[in-house]
Amino acid sequence: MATVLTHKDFAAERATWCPGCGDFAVLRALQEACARRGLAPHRIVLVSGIGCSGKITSYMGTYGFHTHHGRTLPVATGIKLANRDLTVIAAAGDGDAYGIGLNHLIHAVRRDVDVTYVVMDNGVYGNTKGQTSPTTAAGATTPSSPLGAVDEPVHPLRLALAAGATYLAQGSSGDPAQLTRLVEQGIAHRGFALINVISPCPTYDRGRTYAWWRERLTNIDQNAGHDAGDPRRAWEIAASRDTEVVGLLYRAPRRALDERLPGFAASPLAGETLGPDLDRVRRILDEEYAP
Amino acid sequence: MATVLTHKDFAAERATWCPGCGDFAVLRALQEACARRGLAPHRIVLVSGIGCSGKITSYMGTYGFHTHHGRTLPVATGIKLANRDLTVIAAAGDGDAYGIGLNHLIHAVRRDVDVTYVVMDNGVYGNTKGQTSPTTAAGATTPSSPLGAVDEPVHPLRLALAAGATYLAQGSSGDPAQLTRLVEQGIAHRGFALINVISPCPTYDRGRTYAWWRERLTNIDQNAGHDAGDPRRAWEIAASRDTEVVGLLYRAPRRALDERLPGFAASPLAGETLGPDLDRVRRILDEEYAP
Amino acid sequence: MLDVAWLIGGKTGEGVDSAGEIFARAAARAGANVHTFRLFAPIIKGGPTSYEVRAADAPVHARADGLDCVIALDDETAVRHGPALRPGGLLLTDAGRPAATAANGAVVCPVPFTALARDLGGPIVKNIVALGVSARLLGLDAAVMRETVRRRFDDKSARVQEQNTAAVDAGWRHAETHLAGHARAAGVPRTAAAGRWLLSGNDAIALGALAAGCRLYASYPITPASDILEWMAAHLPAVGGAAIQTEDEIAALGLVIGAGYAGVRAMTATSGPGLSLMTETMGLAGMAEIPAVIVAAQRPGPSAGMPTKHEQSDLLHMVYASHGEFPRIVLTPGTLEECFADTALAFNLAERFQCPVIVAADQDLVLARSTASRLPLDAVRIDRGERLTDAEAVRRGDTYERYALTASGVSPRAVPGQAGIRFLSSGDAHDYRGVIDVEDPEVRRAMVDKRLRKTRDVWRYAAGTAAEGEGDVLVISLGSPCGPIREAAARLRRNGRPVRFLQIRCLWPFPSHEIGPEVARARRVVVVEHNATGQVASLVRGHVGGHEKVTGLRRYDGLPFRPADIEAGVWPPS
Amino acid sequence: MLDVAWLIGGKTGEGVDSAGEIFARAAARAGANVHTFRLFAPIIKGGPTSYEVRAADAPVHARADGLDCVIALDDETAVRHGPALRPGGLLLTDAGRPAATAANGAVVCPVPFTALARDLGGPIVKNIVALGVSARLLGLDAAVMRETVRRRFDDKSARVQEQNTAAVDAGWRHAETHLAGHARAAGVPRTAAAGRWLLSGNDAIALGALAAGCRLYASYPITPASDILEWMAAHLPAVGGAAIQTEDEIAALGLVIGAGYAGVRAMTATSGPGLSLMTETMGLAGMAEIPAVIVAAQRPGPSAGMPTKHEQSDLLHMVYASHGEFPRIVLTPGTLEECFADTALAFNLAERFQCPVIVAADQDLVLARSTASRLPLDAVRIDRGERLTDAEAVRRGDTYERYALTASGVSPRAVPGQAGIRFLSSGDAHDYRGVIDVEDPEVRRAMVDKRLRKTRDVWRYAAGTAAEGEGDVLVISLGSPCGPIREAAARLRRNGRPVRFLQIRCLWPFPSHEIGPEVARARRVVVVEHNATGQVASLVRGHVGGHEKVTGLRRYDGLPFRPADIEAGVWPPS
Ligand SMILES: Cc1ncc(C[n+]2csc(CCOP(=O)(O)OP(=O)(O)O)c2C)c(N)n1
Ligand SMILES: Cc1ncc(C[n+]2csc(CCOP(=O)(O)OP(=O)(O)O)c2C)c(N)n1
Ligand code: SF4
Ligand code: SF4
Ligand SMILES: [Mg+2]
Ligand SMILES: [Mg+2]
Repeated sequence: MATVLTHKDFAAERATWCPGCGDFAVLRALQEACARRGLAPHRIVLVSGIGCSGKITSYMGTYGFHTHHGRTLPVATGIKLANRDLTVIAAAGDGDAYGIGLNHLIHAVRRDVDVTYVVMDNGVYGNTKGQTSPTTAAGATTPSSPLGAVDEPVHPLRLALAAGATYLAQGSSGDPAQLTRLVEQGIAHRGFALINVISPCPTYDRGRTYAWWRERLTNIDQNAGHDAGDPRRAWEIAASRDTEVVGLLYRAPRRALDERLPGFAASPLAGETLGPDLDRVRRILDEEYAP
Repeated sequence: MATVLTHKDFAAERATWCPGCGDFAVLRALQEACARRGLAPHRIVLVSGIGCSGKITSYMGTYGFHTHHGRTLPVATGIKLANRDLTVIAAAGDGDAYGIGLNHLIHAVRRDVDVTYVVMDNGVYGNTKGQTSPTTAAGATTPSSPLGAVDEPVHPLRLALAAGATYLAQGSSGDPAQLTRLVEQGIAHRGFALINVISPCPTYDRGRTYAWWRERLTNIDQNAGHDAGDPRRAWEIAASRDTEVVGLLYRAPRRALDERLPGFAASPLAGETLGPDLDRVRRILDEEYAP
Repeated sequence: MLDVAWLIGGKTGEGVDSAGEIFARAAARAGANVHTFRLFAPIIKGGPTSYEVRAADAPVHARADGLDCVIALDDETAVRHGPALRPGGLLLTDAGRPAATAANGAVVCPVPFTALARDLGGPIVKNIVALGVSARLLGLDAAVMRETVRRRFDDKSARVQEQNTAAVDAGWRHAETHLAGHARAAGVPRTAAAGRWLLSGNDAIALGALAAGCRLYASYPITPASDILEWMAAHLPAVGGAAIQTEDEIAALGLVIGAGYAGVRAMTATSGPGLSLMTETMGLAGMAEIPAVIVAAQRPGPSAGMPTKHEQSDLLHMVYASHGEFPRIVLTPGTLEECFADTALAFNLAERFQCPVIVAADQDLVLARSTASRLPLDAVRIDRGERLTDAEAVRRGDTYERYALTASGVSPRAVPGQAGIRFLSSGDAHDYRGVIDVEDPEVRRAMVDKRLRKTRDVWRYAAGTAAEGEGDVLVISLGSPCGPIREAAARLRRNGRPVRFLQIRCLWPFPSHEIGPEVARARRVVVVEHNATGQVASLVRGHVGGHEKVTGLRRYDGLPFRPADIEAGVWPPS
Repeated sequence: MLDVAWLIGGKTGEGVDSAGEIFARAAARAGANVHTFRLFAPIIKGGPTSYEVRAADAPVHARADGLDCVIALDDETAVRHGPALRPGGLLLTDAGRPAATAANGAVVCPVPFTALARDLGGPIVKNIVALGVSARLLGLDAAVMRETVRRRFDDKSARVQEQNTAAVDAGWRHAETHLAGHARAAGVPRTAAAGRWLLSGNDAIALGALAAGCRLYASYPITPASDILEWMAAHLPAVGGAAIQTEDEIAALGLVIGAGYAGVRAMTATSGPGLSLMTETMGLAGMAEIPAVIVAAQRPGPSAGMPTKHEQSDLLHMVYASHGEFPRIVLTPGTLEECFADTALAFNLAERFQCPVIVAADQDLVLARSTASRLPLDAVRIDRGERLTDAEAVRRGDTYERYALTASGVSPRAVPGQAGIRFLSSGDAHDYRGVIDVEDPEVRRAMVDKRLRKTRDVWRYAAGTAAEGEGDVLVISLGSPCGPIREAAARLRRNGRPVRFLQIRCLWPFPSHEIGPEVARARRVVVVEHNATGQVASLVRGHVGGHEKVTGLRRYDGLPFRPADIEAGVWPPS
């Protein structure tokens, strides 16, 4: 790839999402971000879960692993530890990430594994035809809540801050340029990066359209005053009931998991040619097991 | 039970915890709190998980369900919905609650199901002989982290606030009186109550003893200035790196799950004598299915 | 004799499903017996989709072997389904599109569906125009079709209703003037449809649960079981109950177990991936002896597999999954009526034997909609098993043993809230009183035996098999294949090829006592199942032997058997 | 011929385990073959615990049928284990406690363990005093015992070391003066212990993984598999790898699969509850064809069951759990050496067949410590299966099919990072290139067949069974029972009761080709297993028949078989 990369270098199958699906913009942002970072497609692995969102691995021209529902992060962690030289991106739906898979998210944030996590948050279970998701608004009626959802939605940004996130942003399919920037920075971040993307589902959520969101989203990237290094401020913004923001909410430097593991090989484990070279341990063994 | 109840009315088997185990105080606090609330033992169900902590159901003279590892809350939720008149208390270890079972906690908080959750947080996997737990301090050496734990611990109070907790407290086995009060209030709270209890494991955590904790814990209940109704303040306290508190951190009024469910029976479902009384639905059915 | 198979196909979003449903309803209202089959892709919009309706005057429980009329709203449909047309069958394409060619003697008729729809104000009603055409060609009463269409748009504006009924008439007139020659003589009989329902297996399962007194339902969405969640969410509130959508399937089964422990009938429904996730939790119900009803609607696996297709490859998982050993019951309904009855029965068995009960269904069984006489909701008998009365509880006090050793293995059950007693239920090994950490080897052995003993008695409450027909060729199967098998068997008999059909109604405990003698008597045994490894066949061999004569007929390409597949497979033309 | 069984028992916290370990080490250093058995309660402190050591000059792989010397640090030990003493056996109680009575001709000798310990500065060393006494009575060289004790306290202060060696001497002297009459004539032979190890099955499994190139390990603590996590956490960093303790077992297997997908050998180890939790995730490895090695150390179930006891009741779960159908391999080591070799082999098989491989162990197999000659770490052969070289990748480019249809079913594997190609791995059904949402029934069938075809070839790489001895009574078993079975079989043969023993080395795919002929030739077949339902027996019947002659010998009370159990069970004294 001597030439400069463009999003086209990351194209694969034609996407089968519904016309107007927010996920198209997410795909495009991923492709643009990878191109701008000058990453060769074969040095990237995109891991996705199950859902409309999960199909993104079919449309991205990199290595892909379309895992089972809610388990993108454990698999992505295994890939990153196996090959530190790869850029590992995980993409999931809101059900994937905040429903069945939420525990893995909290622990991935704690571990600060070097994975960029892009959540396509459409507030519904799209692929199963529109049921309530963890980010469906309370009171909203869906096929599985015909009398209105009874629970408060989860707040990904608040949870991630509470879990100790070192890179936390929210983007919107309505603003591809910003979304691309946020993903690009997330990939650049050496550690776990969560980017929650408001990605409307016109098919099953007629209420929260692009227009509806546009009126409600405040862009903190344009707010010169915002200091992404201030955790207290980040919480105030995330906790606020009346403003929903997009932009880089918080970033903090920390050593990623593969940098913290004691004695962990500097070069990719995947590169090793295996063979019983055990002199490093044999001494220990004889001591331990010789009666 | 015409007479006044005492903790003895809630006694069962002799506890087999190690001498000095913090869990003795938790058991006693549960018994005292139930007695003070004047709850007849047979109107209470204690649900526990697997661990040293999980054995508490054997020692508490109420109905008990000793479930599998990490799943206390789904089971407790089912019990509460089945019989609204029962007092449902769940008790778990830190591995149970914040490791394998953390996703259920976040969603139970969201649902605000009327269950009091007492977590016996000893910072180790006691029952499996001392391995690292989600609340083990970074750097601490344990059998499973002989070179030092590499991850930051989870922060239960922060996560619960981020999840929208309506009753959130931290107690310590070192202060049984306060712990009893916190549990009592938690039971009184109509909704989900999380009480994280610092409950030392003298057998596997020689470092964090009662004395060690006593020096570090700040009691906010004694701080007249503390307003448990102020979410922002609650976060500041929970987020602070240098102070670890005990006391009632936050409380907010909200309608519990069984009060929010549309059309949910006012009397316990468990009380119903079943029989095909379907007139309420037959009309709907004929409309739906008559071609 | 009437027996027509009609199909409409196009892209998701073109109204294929609603047209199919209306056609099915209309045929049913006109008095026909109906069976439907949908083929849809795991793509929300723009994916290929088709809706097949078989209408006959005799009851039908399978896809037809061939089609009589195909409405192709797009070219792919013509290509994909045209070949299935029988000689003389009609392929109706949207006029103006590249002319399709018909295979084996079918007739291609271009019809201006879109054009006619445009005249009525929008191409969106072209599917309704197609219904009008279809009604005329298949001899379906115009008034019935018009009325069915109108009712479908009951909640819409009068304009919309008129537009659609007008579309029916336009289609009808077009067929009248241009295609009368192709019209079928035999029309649908006008027998009264009173007291008859058109519903899916999922509907029947939900109704069975409701009738059995299920008051709590907890599950996580998954195809093809989501319908049940949606049904429960809509209807349980009407009886004071609730449907909870949980964070995952582990929590769903946890809720069900909690409710069961507390004395309330509760259920969850899922498909393969969710069933696999429930594996550990199911063991808790087994060890703590808590009733739990799990509906498992199978789809092709492993992993996410083919969410919108059909298979029966989770059977051995249902029978053997979860570490350790505990009694469980796996019921295998094969018809709508059995979906209803078995689900209701599952609650009785779960409470009587205090163990998990799985209702093993499959995609075709739960999604196909067929006509059935109104399900007997009032006829459902409720048996809550052996329970400790409040009076007994007070009398027994501390002497009550929740897990008492009994001859049957079943220990009279109490629930929290009962005064005078208390007990612990645990996933840990425990003794007769529920006390854990009992290390005595004798107690361990006794408790294992006690639990395993319980379901020996199951045959007093549940049927193991149902046999029909005589012949030395024995066909064994379960689930949705029973429909096509019955049809094939009837034909084989007519052609002097006697076959006996043994339907397994309860897969676990395995009804060896009924299957053994049948296999022994048979010359050849053909186990028909929708999987590749012959899961049912392996259970037959393991329990009753017959290795030398037990063969298998298996389909695992995602599609249900057609009667002809069975006919050829069971008795290959020699 | 030397063959003594010694047991020390007391409360957890009284140093029972360390005394037992020291005794075992000392006997081994003295040149004896050693086999140990621990009985411990799921109570951290104060629970009853005992450590049994069998020392013999011939190799031993089972608990002895009876005990020769019991050190009872508390009364419960005397009551619980005294009856197991052989005639002439010694029951050493702590002087001053209520005198115990000995059954069948055993001798009770009160010994002032605590008193002697006090004189040395603390009752805490009473266990070491007991070691001194034991050494003298069983003829174990004093110097060896003293040295073993000293080494045990290597990392402690000189004072502590002296105090403990002094305790050995005190015990020895006491025995010398008061119990010499009870001393055993036959002492432990002083053959060189060089090149021999004393280790547990868990140690052997961990070593096998390390030798096979395992570089990532992920698991969640659970008895009896936690040792492996702790071993890996201690030693993987030395080879540049890492052990990750995950939030649960689902994540653990997820990590292993991610690493396997990326080309690194990874493993997880668990017991029943964790294995059940992994059920859904295992299917992902099956469908996406990712190598994954899972060690399953069984304990009594269901649910939490009996965490510190022994059972083999998860076998059918290993074989059949998870929805859908995919190839998997279940290896069943029965000795220390096999734990090592099979774990190493598992990595080769996982990569060659691109599927999950389970190493099925059990509590007794992984926890018992025995002597073995130093495990051949360098002898381990590494076979990474069919892989696409980087050069081929560049050459093939877009024509590369990750899931190509091949005769063997195995498609040459590439890993992310290789230039020139890209592919998708998915848990969804997919075609030869990995493309999902392919609805073509032909493709579905072809891909199912392709995957299932893969392991047909397994017998070229793994042994199905191992047979020994001749006789028309065939004993079939696997796992830890193999030790007691071999001992029992030898005795039966000596008593003119010829038995043939067939050890299953690979439970799945089921080695019918080897077991079939054996069963056919046998007059009577006894399947020996640690479960109540006869899981192995049911596989034998299902695959090779022999219903009329296949019987079972089952123990499921939490304790491992003793040779005498097998002897009596296989050939009941007529
Ligand atoms: C264990 C399991 N349970 C349920 C399902 C069914 N399922 C497929 S996608 C999905 C959720 C989709 O919602 P989301 O994650 O928000 O993705 P979206 O389709 O909205 O992009 C579910 C529940 C599954 N595949 N696996
Ligand atoms: C699914 C599953 N995995 C692992 C275990 C083994 N296990 C038993 S208790 C326990 C953790 C104990 O830690 P914690 O929850 O903190 O309780 P504690 O013993 O410290 O009170 C584990 C991992 C299990 N029982 N089930
Ligand atoms: S259903 Fe919603 S989320 Fe799924 S593809 Fe369509 S628009 Fe996108
Ligand atoms: S190990 Fe620790 S937590 Fe467990 S009982 Fe002993 S002191 Fe308590
Ligand atoms: Mg979504
Ligand atoms: Mg703990």
